[in-house]
Amino acid sequence: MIPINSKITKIVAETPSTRTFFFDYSFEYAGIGQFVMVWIRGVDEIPMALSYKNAITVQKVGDATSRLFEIEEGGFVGLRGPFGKGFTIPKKRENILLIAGGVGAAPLASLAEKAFSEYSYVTIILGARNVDELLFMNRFLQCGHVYITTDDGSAHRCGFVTDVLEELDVSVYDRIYICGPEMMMKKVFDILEKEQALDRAEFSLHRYFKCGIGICGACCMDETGLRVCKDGPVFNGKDLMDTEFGKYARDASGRKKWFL
Amino acid sequence: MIPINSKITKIVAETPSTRTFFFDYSFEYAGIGQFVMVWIRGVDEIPMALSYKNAITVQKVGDATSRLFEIEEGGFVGLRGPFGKGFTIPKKRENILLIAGGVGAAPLASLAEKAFSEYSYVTIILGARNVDELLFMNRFLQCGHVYITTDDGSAHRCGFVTDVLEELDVSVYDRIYICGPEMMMKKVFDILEKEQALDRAEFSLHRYFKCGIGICGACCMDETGLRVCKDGPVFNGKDLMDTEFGKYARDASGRKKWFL
Amino acid sequence: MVNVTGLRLKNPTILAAGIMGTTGASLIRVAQQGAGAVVTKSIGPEPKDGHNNPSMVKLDFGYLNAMGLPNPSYEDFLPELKKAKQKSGVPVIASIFGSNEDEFRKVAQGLMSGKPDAFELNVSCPHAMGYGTSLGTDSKMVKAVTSAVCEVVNVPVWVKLTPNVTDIVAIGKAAEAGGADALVAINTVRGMAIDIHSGYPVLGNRFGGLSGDAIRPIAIKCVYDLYANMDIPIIGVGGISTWQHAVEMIMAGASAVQIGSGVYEGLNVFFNVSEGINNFLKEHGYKKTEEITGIAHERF
Amino acid sequence: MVNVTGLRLKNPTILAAGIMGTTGASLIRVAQQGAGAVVTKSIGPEPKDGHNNPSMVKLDFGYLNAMGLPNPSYEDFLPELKKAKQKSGVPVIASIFGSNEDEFRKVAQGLMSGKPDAFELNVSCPHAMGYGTSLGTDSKMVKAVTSAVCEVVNVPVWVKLTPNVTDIVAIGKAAEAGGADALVAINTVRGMAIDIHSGYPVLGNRFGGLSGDAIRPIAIKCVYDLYANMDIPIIGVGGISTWQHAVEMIMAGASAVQIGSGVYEGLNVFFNVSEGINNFLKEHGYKKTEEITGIAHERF
Ligand SMILES: Cc1cc2nc3c(=O)[nH]c(=O)nc-3n(C[C@H](O)[C@H](O)[C@H](O)COP(=O)(O)OP(=O)(O)OC[C@H]3O[C@@H](n4cnc5c(N)ncnc54)[C@H](O)[C@@H]3O)c2cc1C
Ligand SMILES: Cc1cc2nc3c(=O)[nH]c(=O)nc-3n(C[C@H](O)[C@H](O)[C@H](O)COP(=O)(O)OP(=O)(O)OC[C@H]3O[C@@H](n4cnc5c(N)ncnc54)[C@H](O)[C@@H]3O)c2cc1C
Ligand SMILES: Cc1cc2nc3c(=O)[nH]c(=O)nc-3n(C[C@H](O)[C@H](O)[C@H](O)COP(=O)(O)O)c2cc1C
Ligand SMILES: Cc1cc2nc3c(=O)[nH]c(=O)nc-3n(C[C@H](O)[C@H](O)[C@H](O)COP(=O)(O)O)c2cc1C
Ligand code: FES
Ligand code: FES
Repeated sequence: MIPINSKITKIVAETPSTRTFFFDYSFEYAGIGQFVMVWIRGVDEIPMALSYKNAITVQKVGDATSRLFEIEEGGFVGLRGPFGKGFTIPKKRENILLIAGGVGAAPLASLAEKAFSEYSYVTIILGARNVDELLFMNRFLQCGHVYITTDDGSAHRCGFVTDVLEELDVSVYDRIYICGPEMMMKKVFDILEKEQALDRAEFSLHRYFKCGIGICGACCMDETGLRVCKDGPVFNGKDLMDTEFGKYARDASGRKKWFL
Repeated sequence: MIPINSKITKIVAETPSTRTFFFDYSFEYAGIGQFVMVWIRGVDEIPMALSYKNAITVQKVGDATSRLFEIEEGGFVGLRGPFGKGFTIPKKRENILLIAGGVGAAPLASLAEKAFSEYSYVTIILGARNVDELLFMNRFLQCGHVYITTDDGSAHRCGFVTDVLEELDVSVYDRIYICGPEMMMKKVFDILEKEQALDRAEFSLHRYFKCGIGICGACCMDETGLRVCKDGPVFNGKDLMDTEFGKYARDASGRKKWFL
Repeated sequence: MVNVTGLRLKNPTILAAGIMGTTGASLIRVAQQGAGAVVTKSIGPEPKDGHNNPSMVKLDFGYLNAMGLPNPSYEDFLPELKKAKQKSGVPVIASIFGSNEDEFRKVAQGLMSGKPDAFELNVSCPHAMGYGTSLGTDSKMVKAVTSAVCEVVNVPVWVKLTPNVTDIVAIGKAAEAGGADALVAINTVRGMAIDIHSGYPVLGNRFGGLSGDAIRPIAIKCVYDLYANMDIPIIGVGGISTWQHAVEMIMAGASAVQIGSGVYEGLNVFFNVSEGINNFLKEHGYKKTEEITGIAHERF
Repeated sequence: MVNVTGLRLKNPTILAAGIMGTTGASLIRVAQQGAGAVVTKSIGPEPKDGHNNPSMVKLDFGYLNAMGLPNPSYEDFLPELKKAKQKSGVPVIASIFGSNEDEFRKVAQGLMSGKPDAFELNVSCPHAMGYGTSLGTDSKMVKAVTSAVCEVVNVPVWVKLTPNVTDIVAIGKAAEAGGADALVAINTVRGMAIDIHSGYPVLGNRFGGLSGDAIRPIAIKCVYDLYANMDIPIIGVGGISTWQHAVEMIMAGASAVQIGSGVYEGLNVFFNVSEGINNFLKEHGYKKTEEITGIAHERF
C-alpha cells in the first residue's frame, strides 16, 4: 500500500509535549499496540502507535514531529498500516497491570479501555516527568485503579513507576503490559525477571524503522534476530531475555548506540 | 494466465478428419460456444471451441493441428481460456434450430445436449462432406430431430444444410444457432434475413486470432469493429448485417482475404 | 480540451499503438467509446504476419506480448487510415516503423495521403529483430530516423521510446534534436515467462515485452526523468487502467496518456479515465490537465 | 546440495542482499529458517544513514524501495559478519559497494578477516548517487572494480548486475573479464510512484527500485540472456516468492536463486521454495537442480 491520504480532523493538546491527531481514516481492524507509519510529506515517515483506532498521540522530539505539530486541523498526512504485532487482549476476569511511562501511555490507554470493557480487572502505573505530562490519565481512571508517579513529585508521589511496582504483589497479575522509555522498561524487566513474571509480561519496544514491514532488517534485535516492526513491536518478556534490550539499539546506519 | 498444462487423457477419432481430445482439466464454468487457446508447444497456439467442458474436437488442416494429431494419450498441451462470448442458452419449452456444418458441430453438440436437458425442443440440421464426416451425429440424435445432408449424397439427401433450411418454416423457431464454414453460414444468414429471423439467430464465427483476449485487434470485424475473440465468437445475426461477414476475413498480417 | 503538439483532444486519453488498431473500423469504435485520440497499429514497409502464437499472455501482474509487428504494409493500411480519419471524429496518429531512415520515410510518405494528424515513430518494440529496440537504443539512429520523417511530413512527429536503455533521456534528446514534436514513453519492457511444466518459453517468440500494471512505476520514472530534462511534451504510457494511474502519470510530467493493455478491462476505460481525471481536477480546483502536468517536480 | 562457485549450499535458495541482512543475528535467523546461503546488506567504506523515509512501500504488484545503502561501514559490520559465519551454518556472502576500485578494494580487504565465503559486488543499486547503477552501467568500471576485488581476496567474487542498461550481457562480460566467478541478476528496476493526493513522490528519495512480482519477467529475461552468452554461473533474483517462480528462474539459466522481497510472505519462504523445488525435481525424475538449469534454452 502507498500511504493513505488522511485528513487531520481534530487535534487535542494532551500535555505540553504531546498532541493527539485524529484522522478521517479509522483502522477498524487494527490490534491494540499495532503501529502506523506516518508520512509527513517532504520531511520523513515515522512510526507511531495508534492511541485510538483513528488517532496517534505524538511527542514532539525532532524534525518530523515538529513539522507535524505545525500542521493544523484540516491538514493531511499519509498513513500506512496497521503493522506489527500488538498486545494479547486479556480474558474476562483476568487481573492485569499496565505500566506506562511518558508517551508510552499512547497504546496502553486503548488497552485499558478494551480490558475494562471485557471485564478484566485493571491496575495502572502511570509515570511522567511532571504532573502536566501525565498522559491519558482520565482514560486510565475510568478503567481501574491508577498509581501515579512523577519524576519531580509534582503529582502524588515523587519517583518512578518501578517504585510502585516494587511495592505491589506481582504474583496477583495474570498479565502485565509495559510501554515507555527503554531504560524504564528495562528496570521493570529486571523486577519481573526476579519475580519470575516475564512470561506474563508484554513489552512494546521502539527501534529505528525504515521499511516498517519486516523486509529491510533495520530493526532487528540481537541475538534473536527478531524484527521489532514485524515480529513486534510487542514482545513477550521471555523473548527479550539475553537480548540487546536495555543495552543498545541501532541508528539508521545500523551502528550500535548504547543506552547509558 | 499462462497456459494451463493439460494432459490428454483420451483421444476419440470422431471422423476421418476429426478427433476429440479429452483433458484432465475441465473448464467447469465455460459457457457453451466459448473457446480455448490450445498451445501446441514448439509450434503454435490456436483457438478451438470446447466440444465438452473438458475436450476439443479438432479437424486436421495445417501445421498445428497436424502436430496435435501426433500427440498421443498421456501427452500434454497448454490451454488458456475459456474466452469470448458463447451462445444464449434457450429457455424451457423454446423451439430451437441448430445448423452445423463440418467441424462446426463441435460447439453445437454441447448446446443441443444442454437445450434438451433444459426441456427445449431441438431440431438439428447437420451437414458434412460425406457420411463419414458427419460429426457428433449420435449426440445430436439423442437431443431432437436431426436432418442430415452430405455434399456427396452418401447419407440421406445430397445437398447442403441450406436446402433443408429452405424447406423448414423458420418462423416456428425461437432461436437458431449456426456454426460451420463461413460461406455456409453466409447462405444461412441470407435465408434468415429474408425470413426476418436474424435477431433470433446466433452465428459462431472464425477469424484469425492472436491474443485471444480482445487486446491486439487482429480479429476485428468491419464495419462494427467488434472483436471476434472477445465480443464474439458468437454474434447475434443483427450484429452481422452490413459487415465483412461472408465477404472477407483478414490474415495474420491484417490483409483482407476475400471469400470466393 | 487538451492540446498536444497542436492536436486538440477532447480528453487526455489516447489509444496506444498496437491495441485494437489494425483496422479503421476498430479505431472508430474505440474513438466512439471515449478515447480522445487513437494511434494505429505500427505500420511498416511490407506485410508482416508477426510471430507465432502464443503472441500474448496475461500474467497476474501485467501482460507479455511478442506480436512481432504484424501489419498489412502501408499500402494495404492506407484505406483503413482514411476510414478512421473520416469517421472517428478524433485525431488519428499513424504509428510507423522501419529498419532505417529510408523505410521510415517511405512509410510516412505512403501514409500522408491518409492525412494522419500526427506520426508516432515506433523505435522501441523490444521483440522484432532489426526494428524497434535495436534501433531505438542508438541515439544516432533515433535522430536520423526522426529527422528523415520530419523532413517529409507536415504534421507533428512523436517519437516513442523504449525503457530498455541505460539512459532514456539521452535517447529523448536525440529525438528532440531530430525534430520530434513530442515523446511517447514507454513501450513495453523486455520480459519473458517460461512454462515450468515443459520448459518452453511461453511466447512463440520466446521473449517479448511486458505491459500493464507491472510496468507503471517504470513508466512513471521514465516520464518524470524526461519531463525534467526535455522541452517538448511527453505522452505517458504504461500500466494505466484507472484515472488514478493517469493522474499519477500526468503529475510525473505527461501532457496526455495512452492506454494499451488497460483495454482488457473494457473499452469504457477511456471514458472512465477521462471522467475521473475531470472530477479530480474539479475537486482540486484546477481548470485543465496542463495545470497538474509535472507538479510532482515542484513538491519537496 | 548445490555447488555455486565452490560454495556448497544445502539448497538453492539464498537470502538476497539488503534484506534482513544488517546484523549477524538476523542472518543467522534467516539461515535457521531454511536459506541455503545468506548475503549481507551491502557494506561500504563509511557509515551511511541512507535516504529519508518512506524508504520502502508495498505496491499492489511489487515493492518500491530507496534505502540509499544504509550501512554501519565495514569496520562496524565486521563483528556482525564474524557472528554470522560462526553461527549460521550456511555460506555467508558479503555484499559490498563503493564508488571506485579503491573503495571496493578497501571494503573487501577490511571484511576478509570475517572470512566471508564469497563477495558479492553491488554495482547495481539504482538509487544511490555515485554508487551502484551509475557505476554498474559502465562496462569499464565494472571490469575495473571486479578485478580490483579479485586481486585482493581469495574467495569467489560474484558481481550483481542492474537490469537498467541497454545490454546486460555486455556488462556481464565485463564482469567476467574482470574475473567474476558468478553473476547475480537482477538488482531492482528503477521505478517511482507519486501520491496523487499531494503530488509528492512517495519515496523519500523521490525514486527508487522496483522489486517483487512486477519484475520477475524482466529478471527471467536477463538471466536467460546471460545464460546464453556467459560461461560463468548465474544466480537468479527478482520476484521469487514461490517454488514455481524459482523453477522458472532456474530453467531460464540460474544455478541458484536469491529471495528478497519474497521474505514479506514470511521467513518460511526459503523452506517452502526449496522443498517445492525438491518435489518438482523428484516428480520429474531429476536428481539435482543442475539438471534443469537453463533447459528453456533447449526447447524449440
Ligand atoms: C513502534 C513504535 C511506536 C511509536 N509510537 C510512538 C507514539 O505513539 N508516540 C510518539 O510520540 N512516538 C512514538 N514512537 C517514537 C517516534 O517514532 C519518534 O519519536 C519519531 O520517529 C521522531 O521523529 P522526529 O523526526 O521528530 O525525530 P528525529 O529528529 O528524527 O529523531 C529523534 C529520535 O526519534 C527516533 N526516530 C526518528 N526516526 C525514527 C524512525 N524512522 N523509526 C523509529 N524511531 C525514529 C530516534 O530514536 C531518534 O533518535 C514510536 C516508535 C516506534 C518504533
Ligand atoms: C473461435 C474459433 C473456434 C474454433 N473452433 C474450432 C474447433 O472446434 N475445431 C477445429 O477443428 N477448428 C476450430 N477452429 C479453427 C482452428 O483454429 C484452425 O483450424 C486452426 O487454427 C488451424 O491451425 P493449423 O496450424 O493446423 O493450420 P495453419 O496451417 O496455420 O492454417 C490453416 C488455417 O487455419 C486457420 N488458422 C490458423 N491459425 C489460426 C489462428 N491463430 N486463429 C484462427 N485461425 C487460424 C486459418 O484460417 C488458416 O488459414 C476455430 C477457430 C476459431 C477462431
Ligand atoms: C498486444 C500489444 C501490441 C503492441 N503493439 C505495439 C505497436 O505496434 N507499436 C508500438 O509502438 N507499441 C506497441 N505496443 C506497446 C503499447 O503501445 C504500450 O506502449 C505498452 O503496451 C505499454 O502500455 P500499457 O501498459 O498500457 O499496455 C503493443 C502492446 C501490446 C500489449
Ligand atoms: C529493501 C531492499 C533493500 C535492498 N538492498 C540491497 C543492497 O543493499 N544491495 C544489493 O545488492 N541489493 C539490494 N536490494 C536488491 C535485492 O537484493 C534484489 O536484487 C531485488 O530486490 C530483486 O529481488 P526481489 O524481487 O526478490 O526483491 C534491496 C532490495 C530491497 C527490496
Ligand atoms: S524496519 Fe525494515 S525490517 Fe523492520
Ligand atoms: S485476437 Fe487479439 S483482439 Fe481478438
